[in-house]
Amino acid sequence: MKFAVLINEGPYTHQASDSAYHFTKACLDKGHDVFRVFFYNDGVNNGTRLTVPPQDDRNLQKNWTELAEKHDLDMVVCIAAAQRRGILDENEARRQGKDADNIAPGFRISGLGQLVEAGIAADRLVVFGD
Amino acid sequence: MKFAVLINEGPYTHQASDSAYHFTKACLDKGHDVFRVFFYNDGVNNGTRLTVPPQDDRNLQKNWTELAEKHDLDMVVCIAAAQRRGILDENEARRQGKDADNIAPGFRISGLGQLVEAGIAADRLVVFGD
Amino acid sequence: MPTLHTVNKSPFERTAFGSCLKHLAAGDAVLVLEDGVVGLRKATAFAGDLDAVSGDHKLYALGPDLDARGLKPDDLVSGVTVVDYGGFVDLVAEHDRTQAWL
Amino acid sequence: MPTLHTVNKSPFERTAFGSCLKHLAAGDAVLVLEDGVVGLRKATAFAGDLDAVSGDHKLYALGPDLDARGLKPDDLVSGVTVVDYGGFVDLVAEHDRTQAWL
Amino acid sequence: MSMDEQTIDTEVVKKFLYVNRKAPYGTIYALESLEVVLISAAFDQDVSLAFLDDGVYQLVDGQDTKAIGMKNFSPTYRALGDYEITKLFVEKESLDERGLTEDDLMEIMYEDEDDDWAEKPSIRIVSRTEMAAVMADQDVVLSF
Amino acid sequence: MSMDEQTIDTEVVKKFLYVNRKAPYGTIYALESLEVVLISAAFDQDVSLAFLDDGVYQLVDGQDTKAIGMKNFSPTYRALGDYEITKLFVEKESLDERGLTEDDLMEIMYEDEDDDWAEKPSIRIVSRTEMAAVMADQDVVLSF
Repeated sequence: MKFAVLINEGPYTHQASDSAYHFTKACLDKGHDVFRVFFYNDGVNNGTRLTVPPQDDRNLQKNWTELAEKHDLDMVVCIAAAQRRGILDENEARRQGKDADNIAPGFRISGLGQLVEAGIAADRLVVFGD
Repeated sequence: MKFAVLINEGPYTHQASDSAYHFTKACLDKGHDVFRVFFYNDGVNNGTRLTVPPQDDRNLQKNWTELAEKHDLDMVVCIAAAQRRGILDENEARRQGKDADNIAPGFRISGLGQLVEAGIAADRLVVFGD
Repeated sequence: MPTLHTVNKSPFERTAFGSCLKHLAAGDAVLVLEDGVVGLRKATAFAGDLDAVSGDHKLYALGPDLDARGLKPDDLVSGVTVVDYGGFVDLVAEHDRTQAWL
Repeated sequence: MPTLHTVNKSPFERTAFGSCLKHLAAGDAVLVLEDGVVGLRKATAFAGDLDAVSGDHKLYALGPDLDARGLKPDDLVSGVTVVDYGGFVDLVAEHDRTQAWL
Repeated sequence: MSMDEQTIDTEVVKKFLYVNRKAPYGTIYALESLEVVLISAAFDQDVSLAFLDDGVYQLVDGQDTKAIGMKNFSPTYRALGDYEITKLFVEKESLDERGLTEDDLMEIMYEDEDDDWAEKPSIRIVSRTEMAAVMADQDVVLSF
Repeated sequence: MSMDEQTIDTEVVKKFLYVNRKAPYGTIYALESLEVVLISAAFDQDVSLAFLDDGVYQLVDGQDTKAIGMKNFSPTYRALGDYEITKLFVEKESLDERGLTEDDLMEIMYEDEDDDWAEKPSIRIVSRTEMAAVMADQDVVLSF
């Protein structure tokens, strides 16, 4: 079956990203397709490569990046939500005249249409938030 | 009178940063001292210079930076909370082996002790959160 | 040694506002801001809880937040004083401490 | 066309869990996760609300979240089935849609 | 465009429900939900909006955000008809509990192309039972 | 160190209350509150912790976070006595509403240096009225 996942909260402050990660991993382990993981609202903050969590804690960004690499997972960060919150890739940084970018490997920035597409294309969409 | 302000939420998602900004501005307009504004939890996300809010919306980071410049305001981002969430200054970026930093002008990264100090030094501490 | 309690959450979404009202000491006041202001409307399921404390405690509402949510002073339970951000600062100064019900 | 409703908030902090229970259609099930699991304990102020629906609707709880909050299966109201993340996936697949009560 | 996007059958029309349960301005969820709603209209999907619990405050008339320094996005609800989004379900029990009536809400109209462009109200006040039925009749339910 | 810091009179001892009203793990507030508590001990302040509403779940015994992949920080509460943080007020009404009793909580002890290092419990179950009195008796109240 084809799943899509929506994540509305950033890492660490709310459990949403953790729950979504374990859910997505379980989907893939069971042989399901995950069409797309979409990061919206504060969820875009999962996609920064600048986090340095404590040594004895999980590294959520690294977990997502590795899951994406292993399963060729499409992880999309909403561009409008990302601009409000300061998540940029190299292109966006140049376009906005910013002197740095912070997107993590495995994440790509794209439009909200990608969320609607995921809703259309997937058999089930599951939302994780606050 | 000497005030201190604690902000526990990031920009845009919760009104906390807006309310704290208007409150802090009103303190200063009335001639009070603001000993320190401390950013904790997701509040550290107010301190990134990479946000690009829509043209017709307020720019919270710019508002805070300008308020700090005008009133020589001490704005401290908690280092431990900032590491978890990917807010770094140049020093921290180097120390953590990261290839970029994102702290905005007027914000400085320091320890949680600065919050306790603010509680000790200020006559009143006001908390804004979710 | 009265406290200024601040409440920024709707009583229809969270229990923080109700919990605050149950922990007021003599002389304490409550300032309601952000989404909390929707709890101040009269004739709601929460208005009785407010009436139960408004005799003994001052209730304040942040005007800018009332405006944003389309609430007029006439819409509110009786005994609410509307203040602006400057009035918020004065209230903090006039009370011995502030406690936020997040 | 049954729905799987997901609830991740404590009924003692927010009204989402209670609102979910009032919007169940025939055949719908509820999966409780994250902080929501504290609402499944027996002998609480909320247990009656659960009892009122558990005859007509299946209640599921995410085991990893029960463990984290020190809740044992014996602590829960009757009629709750405990699942892991894999079981969560199966439930989503078995129902026609999922609705999150955020 | 990724490979995945090219596999989407754009002929598919699904029923999308956007569930709004939070007040505006205290959090951004109402605004960012509305931004998705507008995008889904561009995809020609069958879109409904549910307003219940504190979500009913999103439609209250007379919002004035000048003093909090935030953008008043409530006029956008009035423009939804232009995007052929005409089904705004508002729960009566939620209004009642909050001391609100339909008269406290904005007037939101659309022109019905199947009825000689007659102006009709987009807001439909429904009971809790009817709201549950609306929720059960969807393909995709989005909550923020 | 900034100029501001040097002006602090380190002789000042204020009463700090940390108010804990949220369950652990669903959000980070419980953990990050605890991190401030530990720091304030280093400043030799008079520290109390209030646990009410869902905050009482922070002290529930038997927390096991392996399967959610998060760090179990509940043992830190047991170590608070070593930092001379010995006043953990827990509201009885909050326990009752949640079907909990004192027996469901961790045992948290400290050694009383004024009483020949006798072991004493740090958790003090108080009524709602007593909790309100604790709150009213502080210099600084921090909530997360």
